[in-house]
Amino acid sequence: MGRMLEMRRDRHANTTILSLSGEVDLHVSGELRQALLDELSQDRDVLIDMEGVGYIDSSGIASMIEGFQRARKAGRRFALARVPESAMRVLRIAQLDRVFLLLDTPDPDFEGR
Amino acid sequence: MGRMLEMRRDRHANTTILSLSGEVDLHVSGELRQALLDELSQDRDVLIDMEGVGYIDSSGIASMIEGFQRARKAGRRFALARVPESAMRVLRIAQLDRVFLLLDTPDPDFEGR
Amino acid sequence: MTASKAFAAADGDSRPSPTMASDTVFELHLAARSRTLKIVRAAVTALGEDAGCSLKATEELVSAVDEACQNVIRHAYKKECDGRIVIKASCEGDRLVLRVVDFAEPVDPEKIRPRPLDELRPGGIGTRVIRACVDEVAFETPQQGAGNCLRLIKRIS
Amino acid sequence: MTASKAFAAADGDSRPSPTMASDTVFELHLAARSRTLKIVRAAVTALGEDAGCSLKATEELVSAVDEACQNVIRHAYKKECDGRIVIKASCEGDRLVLRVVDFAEPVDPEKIRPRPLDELRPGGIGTRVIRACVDEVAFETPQQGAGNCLRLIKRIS
Ligand SMILES: Nc1ncnc2c1ncn2[C@@H]1O[C@H](COP(=O)(O)OP(=O)(O)O)[C@@H](O)[C@H]1O
Ligand SMILES: Nc1ncnc2c1ncn2[C@@H]1O[C@H](COP(=O)(O)OP(=O)(O)O)[C@@H](O)[C@H]1O
Repeated sequence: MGRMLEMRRDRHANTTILSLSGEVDLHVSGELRQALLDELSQDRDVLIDMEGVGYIDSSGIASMIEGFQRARKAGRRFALARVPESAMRVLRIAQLDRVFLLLDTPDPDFEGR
Repeated sequence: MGRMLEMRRDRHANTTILSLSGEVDLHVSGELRQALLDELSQDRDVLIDMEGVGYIDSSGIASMIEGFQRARKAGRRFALARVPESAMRVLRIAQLDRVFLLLDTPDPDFEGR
Repeated sequence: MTASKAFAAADGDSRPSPTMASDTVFELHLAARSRTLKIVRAAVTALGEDAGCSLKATEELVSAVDEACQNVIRHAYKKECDGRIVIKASCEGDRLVLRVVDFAEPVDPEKIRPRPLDELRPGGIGTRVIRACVDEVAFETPQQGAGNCLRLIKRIS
Repeated sequence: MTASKAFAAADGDSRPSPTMASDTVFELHLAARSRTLKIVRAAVTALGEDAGCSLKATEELVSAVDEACQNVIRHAYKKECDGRIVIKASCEGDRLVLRVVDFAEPVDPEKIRPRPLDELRPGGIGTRVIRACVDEVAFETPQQGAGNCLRLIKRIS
């Protein structure tokens, strides 16, 4: 099967940077959800680098909400970095631009909620 | 209408460099043909810079054959530069890789047939 | 579902008309599966570009159609993954009209509600995306034989 | 053509089956116009990528399907630009099967000949591109009501 979403995992101290590239749609959003929950279950902070995301749909956003909620419950930090304009549009529609911590750079030492 | 093929015309002494970017298909190959014949009818040599061509079909190739033949009749030089691999494939199928002069760089002072 | 299985044998028999209505750009038929959504997006992107939409308008149209198809896959057909989705695209003056047609049980439009935005939980965003991304969205009476037809209208800009 | 005009009124009545055959990935219906070729290429590109084809194999498949559609537009339908083209894509094991269907008069396959390569003149390259770009190409008996069906097969590689 042609891969549509690439996920790269880089671990820095307590933070995992998950770099996405490709399209996050209904077909692959379950994988994103799983990757996020895996990192959080290992007591790590999570930063999603969105620079390479060409498309994201509501199911991809739902995966991120799950990650965000799990992080909050576990007292871990959770943030998105370098969100492209097309993805920002979807976040704004869901009013999540006010909920998620959005960073300009994928800095593993981010100050976060 | 969304433009699919951009053509830029740069005139250097007796040579016109026609830089294509986009897709050359049945819908736009007539424009390419016309642009080539226009330059040749003004007694100019023609070099087509193909670097930006993402796709070319048999009708685009046919336009170039017309340009090539008109140039030969008029005693003008005619060449293609920076042909991308996908376009080379079509040229090879038509055995035109042995007919057209193919250049690595869009040099207006090319030595040509 | 029995009704749709009974129809399935007729698959080889469905005969499209030999011509297209003049404002129809394309009709795309797909199985209701998440894998095929990228084909929908590719076709709608080409449509938007061809019609002269801006990148933003094209992306919005793509999002709206993709979300509408997702809802058909997840809610209208539930687990029936051989159900057909038809996307009909037409260009009417300065507007692109996209119809997302399914052959599932008719849905009650009153039941389609996005979740309130102050409730933070996964889900319930798709219909908001559709409404925000196109100029008009409405269920239309489907053609005979079809289940539902959601019409999306986007002004070319 | 009178026959196809007579059918045209039935356009609103064509009823697709509510399900898709399980190996069918999509069916794309378009008017036989050069403008719509980019939509064909977008859909076939997404298909090739999804099936796991290399970039080269995907590009070859796109070229073959585009050239087949061009021949339908230019030769089968001649000037009749509201004629329908249907592209049926299916994935059968390790092969992608694309069928390009038209509703024109049946053509005599003997009459379809590329020009000799030593004659340098525009035209006559399309059928060579098709043959070089896919593993198999053949006319198939069309479904009832259709005119011609060209089947292209590409091994996924
Ligand atoms: N095509 C449809 N058929 C049946 N029900 C639908 C359809 N589309 C949406 N719904 C209903 O509307 C609700 C809201 O849809 P949506 O905003 O897309 O979010 P989600 O699909 O994540 O729940 C769905 O949960 C579902 O109950
Ligand atoms: N679908 C078709 N219907 C009728 N005739 C066709 C069809 N495809 C090809 N032909 C015939 O075969 C010839 C060769 O086709 P092709 O190699 O594609 O080159 P071109 O279309 O440039 O002539 C055409 O000129 C035409 O006479």
